[in-house]
Amino acid sequence: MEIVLSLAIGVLVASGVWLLFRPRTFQVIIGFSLISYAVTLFIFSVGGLRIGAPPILDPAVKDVSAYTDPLPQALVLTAIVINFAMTALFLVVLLASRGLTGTDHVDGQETTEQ
Amino acid sequence: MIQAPELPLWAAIVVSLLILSGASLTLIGVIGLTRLKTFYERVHAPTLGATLGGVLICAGSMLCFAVLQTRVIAHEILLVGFVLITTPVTLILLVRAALYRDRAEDNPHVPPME
Amino acid sequence: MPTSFLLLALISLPIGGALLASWLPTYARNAAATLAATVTLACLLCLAMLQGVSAEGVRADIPWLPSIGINLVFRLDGLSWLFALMITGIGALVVLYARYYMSAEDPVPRFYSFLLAFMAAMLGVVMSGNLIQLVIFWEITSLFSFLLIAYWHQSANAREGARMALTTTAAGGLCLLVGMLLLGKMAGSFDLDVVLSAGERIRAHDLYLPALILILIGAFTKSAQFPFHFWLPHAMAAPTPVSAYLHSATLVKAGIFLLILLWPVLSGTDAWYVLVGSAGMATLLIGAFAAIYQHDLKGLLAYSTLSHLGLIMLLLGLNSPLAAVAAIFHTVNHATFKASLFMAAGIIDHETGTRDMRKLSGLIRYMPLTASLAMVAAAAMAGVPLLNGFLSKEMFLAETIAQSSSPQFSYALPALATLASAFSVLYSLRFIHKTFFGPPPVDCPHTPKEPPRWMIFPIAVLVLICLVIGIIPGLTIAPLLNAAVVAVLGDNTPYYSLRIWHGFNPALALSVIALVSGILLYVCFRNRINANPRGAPPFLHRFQARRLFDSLMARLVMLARFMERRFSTRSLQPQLRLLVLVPLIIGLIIVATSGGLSISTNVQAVDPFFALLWLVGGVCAVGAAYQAKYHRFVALILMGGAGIVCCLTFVWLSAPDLAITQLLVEIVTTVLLLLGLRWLPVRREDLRKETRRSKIRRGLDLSVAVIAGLAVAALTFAVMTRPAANSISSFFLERAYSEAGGRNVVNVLLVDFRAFDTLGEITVLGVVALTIFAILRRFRPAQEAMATPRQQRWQNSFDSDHATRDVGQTLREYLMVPRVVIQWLFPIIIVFALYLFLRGHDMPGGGFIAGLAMSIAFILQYMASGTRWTEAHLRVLPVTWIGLGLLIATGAGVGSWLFGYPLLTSYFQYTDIPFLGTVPLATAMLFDLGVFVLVVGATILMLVALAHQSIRKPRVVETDTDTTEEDALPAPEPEAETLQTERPD
Amino acid sequence: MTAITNRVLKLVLPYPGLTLALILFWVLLHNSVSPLTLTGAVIIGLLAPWTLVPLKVPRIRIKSFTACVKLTGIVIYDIIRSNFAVAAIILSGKRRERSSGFVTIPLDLTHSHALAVLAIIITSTPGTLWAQHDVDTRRLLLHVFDLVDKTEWIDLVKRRYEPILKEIFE
Amino acid sequence: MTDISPHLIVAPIILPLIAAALVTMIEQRPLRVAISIFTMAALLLISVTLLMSVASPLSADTIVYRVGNWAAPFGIVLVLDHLSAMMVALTSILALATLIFSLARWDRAGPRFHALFLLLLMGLNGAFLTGDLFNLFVFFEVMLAASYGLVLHGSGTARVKAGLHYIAINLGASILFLIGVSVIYGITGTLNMADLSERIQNVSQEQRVLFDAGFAVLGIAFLIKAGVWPLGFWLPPTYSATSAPAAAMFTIMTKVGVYATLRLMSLVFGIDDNTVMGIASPLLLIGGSLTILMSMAGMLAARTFSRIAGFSILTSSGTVLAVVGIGGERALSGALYYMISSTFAVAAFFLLIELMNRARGTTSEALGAPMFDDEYRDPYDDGPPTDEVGRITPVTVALIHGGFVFCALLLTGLPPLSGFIGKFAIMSGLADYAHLSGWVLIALLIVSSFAAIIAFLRIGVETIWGSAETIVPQVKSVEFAAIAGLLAMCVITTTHGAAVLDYTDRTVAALQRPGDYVSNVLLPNPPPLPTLEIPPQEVAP
Amino acid sequence: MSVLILGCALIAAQVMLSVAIVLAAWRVVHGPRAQDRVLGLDTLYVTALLLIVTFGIRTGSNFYFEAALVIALLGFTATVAMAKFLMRGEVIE
Ligand code: NA
Ligand code: NA
Repeated sequence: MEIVLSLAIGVLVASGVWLLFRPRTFQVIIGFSLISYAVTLFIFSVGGLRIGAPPILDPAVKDVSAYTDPLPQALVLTAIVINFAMTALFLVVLLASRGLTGTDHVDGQETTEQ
Repeated sequence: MIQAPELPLWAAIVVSLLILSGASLTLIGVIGLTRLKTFYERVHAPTLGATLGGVLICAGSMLCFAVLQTRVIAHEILLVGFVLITTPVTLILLVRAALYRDRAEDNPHVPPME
Repeated sequence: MPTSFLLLALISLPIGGALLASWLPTYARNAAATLAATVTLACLLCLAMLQGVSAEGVRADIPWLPSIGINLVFRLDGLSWLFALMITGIGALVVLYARYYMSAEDPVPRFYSFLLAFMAAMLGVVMSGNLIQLVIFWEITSLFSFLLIAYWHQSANAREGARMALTTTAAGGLCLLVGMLLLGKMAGSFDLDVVLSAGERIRAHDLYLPALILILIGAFTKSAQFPFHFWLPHAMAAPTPVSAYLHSATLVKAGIFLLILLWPVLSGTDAWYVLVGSAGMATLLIGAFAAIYQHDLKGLLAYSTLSHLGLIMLLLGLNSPLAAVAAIFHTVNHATFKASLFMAAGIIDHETGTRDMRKLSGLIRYMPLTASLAMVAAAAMAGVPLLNGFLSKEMFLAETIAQSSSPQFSYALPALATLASAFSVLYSLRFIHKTFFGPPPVDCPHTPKEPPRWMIFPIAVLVLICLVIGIIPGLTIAPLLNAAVVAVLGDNTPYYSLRIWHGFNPALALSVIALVSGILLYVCFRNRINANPRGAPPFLHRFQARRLFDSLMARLVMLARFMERRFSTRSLQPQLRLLVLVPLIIGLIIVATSGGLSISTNVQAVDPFFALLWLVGGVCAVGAAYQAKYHRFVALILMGGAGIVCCLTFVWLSAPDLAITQLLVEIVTTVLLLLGLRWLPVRREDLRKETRRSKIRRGLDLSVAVIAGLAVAALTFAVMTRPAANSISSFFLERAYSEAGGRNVVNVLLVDFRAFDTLGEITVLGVVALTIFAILRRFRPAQEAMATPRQQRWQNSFDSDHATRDVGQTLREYLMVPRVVIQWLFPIIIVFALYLFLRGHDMPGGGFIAGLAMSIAFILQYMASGTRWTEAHLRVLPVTWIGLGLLIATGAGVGSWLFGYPLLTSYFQYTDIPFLGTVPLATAMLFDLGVFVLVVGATILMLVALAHQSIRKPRVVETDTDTTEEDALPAPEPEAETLQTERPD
Repeated sequence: MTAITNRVLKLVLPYPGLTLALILFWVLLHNSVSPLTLTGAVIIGLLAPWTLVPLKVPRIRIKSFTACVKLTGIVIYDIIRSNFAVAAIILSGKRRERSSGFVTIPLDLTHSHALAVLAIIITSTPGTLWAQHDVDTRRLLLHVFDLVDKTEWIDLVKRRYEPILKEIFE
Repeated sequence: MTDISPHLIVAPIILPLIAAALVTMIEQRPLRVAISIFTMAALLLISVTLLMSVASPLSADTIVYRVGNWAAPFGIVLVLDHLSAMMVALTSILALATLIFSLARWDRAGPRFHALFLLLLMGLNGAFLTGDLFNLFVFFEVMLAASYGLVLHGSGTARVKAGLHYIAINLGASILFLIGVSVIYGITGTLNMADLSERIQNVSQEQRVLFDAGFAVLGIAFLIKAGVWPLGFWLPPTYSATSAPAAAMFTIMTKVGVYATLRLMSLVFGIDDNTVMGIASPLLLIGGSLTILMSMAGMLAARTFSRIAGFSILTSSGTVLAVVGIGGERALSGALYYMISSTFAVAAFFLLIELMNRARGTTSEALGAPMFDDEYRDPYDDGPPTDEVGRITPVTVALIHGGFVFCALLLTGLPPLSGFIGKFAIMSGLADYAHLSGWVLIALLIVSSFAAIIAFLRIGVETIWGSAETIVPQVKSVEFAAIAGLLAMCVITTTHGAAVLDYTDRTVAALQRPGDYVSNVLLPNPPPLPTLEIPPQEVAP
Repeated sequence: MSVLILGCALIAAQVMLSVAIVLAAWRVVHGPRAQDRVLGLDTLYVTALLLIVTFGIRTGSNFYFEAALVIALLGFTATVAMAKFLMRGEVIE
C-alpha cells in the first residue's frame, strides 16, 4: 500500500512539476492542481494508512487505536479548501492576464523560448 | 486480506451473487465502451452499469446490511434512483453535442440537420 | 552660567536658526540674514564665554543609546574651541557676505537655513565627545554640504558636483564609521576621553591597522586628499559664500580636525607615517601643480586648497609633535587667507560676471580696495613674511628638514616641500597679477566696480587677522594655539616659538628659495600657462575627475545590471524552477550529510485494486501534463480522472469526509475551469516551433520533474513507514465525544478543537471570492475570445435560417430535458445539503461539504437555465452571504466571551425533547452554520462572477469578421481557427 | 368542500408530489422512522418545495396513478431485457452482423415533463438513446444500438410509451 | 458584565475579521470608512496595550491564550511574547497610517478595499500571534489571499502581470509549507511550536534526518516570503507594480517570513551563536548575505524609486536573516531594531513615491477603465474620485522633498535617523562577535549603504531636480499626515532609541531561552483564563 | 465460511469494477473525440460509485454511503458542464 501511494504521489508531483516549468498559464494551473492532489495525499498519508478505521467514534469502541489519525484529515480538509480558492483565483488572474497582455505566456509576453 | 462482514451463509451466497452479477454487468458495459466502433454505439454501453448493474450491487448492499443490522436499510434505493435520473441527462446532452460536432464537420454517418 | 548650558546653546542655536529660517517667506532676504547673523553672533558670544573654561576641557553628557555606547557628549577643549571659533567666526563673516552676494530673486531663507544647519553640524563634529556622535555630525555635514553645493540645482554642474561630493564624502563617512567602531571596540568605549587615553593599547591592537585605514579614508575623502581629491574642484559649482565657508574653512578641515584629534591615539606608527605622509605629500604637489594651470579663479583656489590641505596632512604624518603644532597653526592660517580669497573671487565674479582669468585683467583700477585685500591674502597664501602664512610655512619647512634625518625621505622631503612652496608662490602671483594688473579687461560681461561696503568688510576682517597674526603672533594667536596644542599633545607639548624672526636657518633659506623660484617660474612660464587651452595641468589632464567619476559610476551600474541579468530574473519559469530546485538540493544535502534515509520495510500488503486505481490515477496525471498545452479540455477531463482516484483513495483509507469534500471540490473546480476555458483562445499544435534549445530545456525540466517526483515519493515512503509517533491525536479521539459532543472526530476538529483554523480557512475563501469578483469587474477578455463561441454562432445561424425556428431554439431544445430534471433536483439537493450539514458533527458531512453541495444546486440552475433567467427568478446575494457567514462564525466564537471562556469555546448538551427523543445541541453547530453560509456565498460568487462575463457586452466595437456571412459556415479553416475559442480536440 | 381543501392544499403544498418524495428522501437518508426523523421529514416536506416556486416550475397533475404503476412495470421490464440484450451483443463481439443507426419518430407529446420522462426512459434503457428532439416538427431522433427494423422502434415509442405518458400527463 | 481584557490578545485577529464582515455587507462608503478607521484605531490602542503589558516588568513575559479553551498542545494557542507583541504593534501602526493614506483616493480604485485591507491585517496579526504551526499556515494564507486582492487592487496590466507571478510563487511556497508541516507532524506528532521544541529532543537520529529535511522545506517557504535570494525575484516587480498603500502594507509581509524563521529557529535550534546547529545557520547567513549583495546590485541597476524601495525591503530581510544566521544577542537586538525602522521607512517611502510619481504625472496606470458596460454594477463603488482639491502650494513640493530626504537617510542608513542606529547596532554586535563572518557582514552592510546612497543620488537628483519645471501634485493632507506619521515613528524610534533597544534586547534574551516560552505554553494545569496584567503606571493617573 | 464466500465475491467484484475503471480510463485517455473522453469520465464516476458501495459492504460500514450519494446526485454536474461546453462553447450562458 505504502509503496503504491508513494509512487502515486511521486507521479503526481513529477507531472505537476513538469507543468510548473512550462510557459503557458494554463499548464501552470493544471500543474498546481496536480501538485495539490499530491500534497493532499501527502498530508493525509502522514497519519498512516488504515483501511476501514474512519475516525468516527463508535461509543462501543473505546480503544483509540481502532481509529485512524483524524488530525491529518482535518488538515487536509483545510488544505483542500484553500487550494480550491487559490485555483479559482489563479484562473481568474490568468484570464485577466491573457486579456490584458494578449498572450497566455506566464510572463505576459512571448519570448523566443518555447 | 479477505475482509467481509459475518453473514448467514444463505445471505452471503445471495449477496455474493448479486454483487458479482452487478459487477460483471458493469464490466461488460465498460468493455463495450472500449470495444465498440463508433461513439454513438459506445454511448449505449455504460448504461448497463448505471442501470441493472447498479441495481444489483445496491440490492446486494441492502440485503447485506439488512441482515447485518436486522433492520431495513434502504438508502441504496436513493443511489439507484439518482443515477437513473442523472445519467440520462448527461448522455442526452453529450449525444446532442456529438451530433452537432459531427454535423459541423460534415460527418456522413450522422443524419443531417433538418 | 553653567558651562553645559553654554555648550548646548552653542549647538542648538544654529539648529533652531536653521529651522526658523526654513519657515521664513520665500524672499525674506533681510530677515533671514539678520536671523543667521544673530545666531552666529550669539554662538560667538557663547564661545567667548567658554574660552576660559575650555582650556581644561568641559563636557555635557546627554544619555541617548547607552546600550550600544552612543551618547550625546558635547565637549570643548582648546582644540575644539579653536575650530569652533573658526566655524562661527568665519560663519558670521560668510553670513554677512552672502547677504550681498545672493541675488534678490533667490529663495535666500533656504540658503541660510542650510548654512546654519551646516554650521551646527560642523560645531557638532568639533564638539563631539563620542566617536559615533562625531560620525553622525560628520555625515550631516556631508549632507548639508551636498544641499548647499546643489543650491542652484537647475544647473547640471551643481547637481553633478554635489552628487560627486556627497558620494565621496558619504562613502568616506561610512568607512569612518567602521573605523570608529573598531577604535571604540579597541578602547572599550566610544567615549572620546576614554579613547584618547587608550592610545598605547590601540596602537598595539590587531585591529589598529584596519581601523587606521578606515579612519584615514574618512578623513582623506572629507579633506580631499589624494586619491579622493577629485570632488573638491567640482564642488566649486556652489555659490561662492559656500565655497568660502565649506571649502576653505570648515568642511574640508573636518578631516584635518579628526586626525589632529586622534593624533595622540593613532600617530606614532610607521603605518601612520607612510599613509598620512604620502597622501599629504601627493596632495600637496598635485594640488599645487594643478592650481598653477587653472583659469577659473575658484578652480585655482580649490586646487590651492587641496595643496594646503595636503601640506597640513603631511605635517600630521610626520609623527612629530612640533609638526602637529605647525599643522594646527597652518589650519587656522589657511582658513583665514583662503576664505578671504574665495570672497574676493566671489566679488570679482559678482562684479565682472566672470571668473575666467583669461578674461580678467587690470581690475585694480576698478576695485582697488578689493584688489589690495586680495593681494595681502594671496601673499599670505604664498608665504610672504609678516603674514600668517609665512609663519606656519616656515614651521613646515623646518619640520621637513628635521625629518630628513630619517632615512625614508632623506633630502627628498625638504626638496619637495620647497618645490610645492614655489608652486604656491607661482599660483598666488598668477592670481594677483592676471586679475588685477595689466590692461583693462576687454570681454567682461559687466563693467567692474567696487562692491557694497559690507561685502568687503568680511574680507577686510580676515585680511586684518592675517596681518595681525603674521606680525604679532605672540599677542594674538599664541594663547589660543597653545590651548589647542596642549589639548592635543598634553605632556608631549614641545617647545615652539611663534616669533617672526628665528634667525638665519635652513628653513628661512628654503623659504627664500621658494619665493624667488616661484617668482622666476611665473616670469618664465606665465605665457605658456595662460595659453594652456584646457585650464588643466599637463600630464594630469587625462585624469578628468568628472569623467573618471562618471565612468566609474556607469561601470558600477553596468556591473549591477549585469549581476541582475545574470543572477536574477523577471520571468516566472526560472523562479519556479528555483522553487523546486532549492528545497530539493537542500533536502538532498541534509540527507546526504546525515548518512541517508533509512527505508523501512514495515509496509502493508498491496491491495491489487488500489494499485489498479493508481495506475489509472498516474496515467491520468501524466496525460493531463501531456495534454495541457494544446488540448486544455482534455487535460481537464484527465484531471477529473485523477481527482476521482484521489477520492476513492480517501474512501479506501478511512477518510469519508475527505472523499466527499474531494468529490465536491472536484466538481466545482471542473465547472470553474470550464468557465475559464471559454476565455482562453485555442492554441495550435501545428504552429509549434521546436528548436534544439527548447528540446534540451524540456529534457532538463523533465529530469528535474522526475527527480522531484522521486524525492517526494521517497520522503512520503519514509514518513509513512516510520515508527508511529506519539501523536496528539489520541487526545482528540478520547475527548471528541465526551468533551465536544461529536462522534465525527474530523468534524469536531474542524469546528471545535481547531475551529480557529477553520475560521481562517473560510476567511481565505471569502477573501478570494471577493478578489475574484473585483478582478472580474474590470475583466477584459482576450481579443480572439471576445466573439461568441463558434458553436453558438453556427447554431444561431441555423435557427435564423429556418423560418419556423427562432434564434435560441436549438439551445432550448438542447436543454429541455436536462432543465426539467435539474429544476426538480433543486429542492432535493438543498435538502441533501441540509442533511449533510446537520449530521456533520457525528457523521461524514458538515458545513463545508453542505455549502459546496448547496452551491452546486445553484450552479446547476445557472447551467440549465442561463444566467439571466436564473437571476430573474432566484435572488442570489453571494456577497451578503459571505459577510453573513463570517459574522455568524465569528459571532459563534465570540459568544463564549459572554460566559467568560476563550474565543470559540463550544458548549454542547444532549437535550431531551418530548416525543422526539434526545437531540445533541452544540454551539459548534452555529459555527458550522457560518462556515456553510460563507461557502455557499463564496463558491457561488466565484462561479457566477465568471459566468457573468459571457453576458456582458464588450464596450469595444467588435471589428472582426464575426458578423459576416461566411461565419455561418461551419468550415473550420485554419485562418479562422485562430479566432476560435477553445476547441476540445 | 374538496375545492376548499384543494385551495388550502395548494396554498400549503405547492408541489404535493415533491413533498411526498422529499419525505421519503429524508427517511431513506436517515434510514430510520424515529419520531425525530419523521418530524424532520415533515418539516422538510412542507418547506423545501417552496424553493421551486420562484423557478416557476409548472405543477404537474397526474391524471392516472394506475398508468404510472403500469409504466413503471413496463420500464423495469424493458430495462432488464435490454440489459441482457446489449450485454449479449457486446460479449458476442464481431461474430454477429449488427448495425446501429438513427431513427426518426414523430411524437404527439408536447408536455415538457412528459417528454422529459420519455427521454429518461429511452436513454436509461440500454440500446436506445434520445438524440435530438425538434419542438417545431415534434420529431424525435432516436439512436438505436441494434437496429434491424426501424418500425419496431417507432412502435416501441409510439405504442408502448407514448400512450401511457399521455394518459398520465395530458 | 464580563471582563473583556483577557481576550485582548485575540482582538488583533477577531476585530478586523468582524469589521471586514460588516464592511462587506454595508453599502455606504462613509460608514465603511468609519468602521475601518475605528477598527484600526482600536487595534492600535490594543496592540500598544499588549506591548506595554509584555514590556512591563510586573507581568509575565509570555501570555498564552487558549482558543476554544483547549490546552496546548492539543488546541490552538495564541502566544503573546516580546517578539509577537512587537510585530503586532508594528503592524497596527503601519496599518493605521496606510489606511489614512488610502482614504485620499486608493480605497475607491476598486471594490472591497477595506475588507481586503482588514483581512490582511487579520492574517498578519494571526501569523504573529499563533503558537501553532498549521494555524500559522492558515494565517499565512489569509494574509496572502488578502494580499493577492490588494496586489491586483485597481487592476491594470502591470499589476495583473506581477500579480500572476506573485500568486504562482506563493502558491509554490504554500505547498512547501504544507509539506514541511506534515513532515514535522509525522515525525513529532505535534503541531504546537512549543511542544515541538520539547519533542524534538526525543527524536531518534534516523528520524531526525527526516525532521531536518521537513524543517528545511518549511524554512524555504518562509525564506520565499522574506524574499531571500534566489527565491525573492518576485518581490521588487510585485511591489513596484502594486498600489502605494498595498506596497506599504506589504513591507510588513516580508517580515512575517523573517518572524517565522526567527521564531522557529529559536524554538527548534536555538539562536545563540554557540549552539549553531545543522546547516540552518550557515544557510541563513549565506542566503541573507547574498540577498544583501543582490539587492545592492538591484538598487544600483534600478531606474525607478519603487524598485529601489523593493530592494530596500530585500536588504532589510537579508540583513536580519544573515544576523540570525550568525546569532549573537547584541547584533540580533540591533537587527530587530533595524527591522522596525526599515519597515516604517520603506512603507513611508512607498507612499511618498506615489506622491512623487503624481508630481511627475506618471501615476502608474491608476484607475484603469473597465472594458465592459458594467451590468454587474457594484453598489458600493462610488465611481472615480472627483473631489480632489489638494493644497496647491509649493509647500507641497517642499514637503514631498523633505520626506524624500528623510526616507533616503533612513534607507541608506545615513545618520542621524533610526536607519543608521539600526545598522550601527548590528555592526557593533557583530564586531563584538569578532569572527570572519561578522566582519564580512559588516563590510556588506557598509557597501550596501554605499550602494543605496549611489542609487538614491542617481535617481533622486535627476528626478527631483532634473526636470525643467516643478509640477505641483494634488496631494491631500491625509496623505501627508500618513507619511508624516510613519516618519515620526522613525524619529521617535531614534530619539527613544534606548527604550526600543532595551525592548529588543529583552526580546532577544527571551528568544535565546525558549524554555520560558515552552513552559508557559505547555503549562500542565492552565488557569481558566489568562489574565492580562496592565502595568500599574497605566492605571494610575 | 460465509466470510470466505462473501470475501471472495467482494474481491472478484472489486477486481471487476477496478478493471472497469481502468478500461473507462483508457477511453478517457485514448479518446479519440472529446465526447468519448467525457463519456469515459462519466462511466468512471458511476463505476466509482459502485466500487464505493462494494467497499461499504466489505467494511460493513455505512460511512461511505454519502460519498456514493454525492456521486449519484451531484456527480453528473461536471459531465453536464463538459457536454454543454462541447455543444455551446460555454458552460453558463
Ligand atoms: Na471547545
Ligand atoms: Na439507453
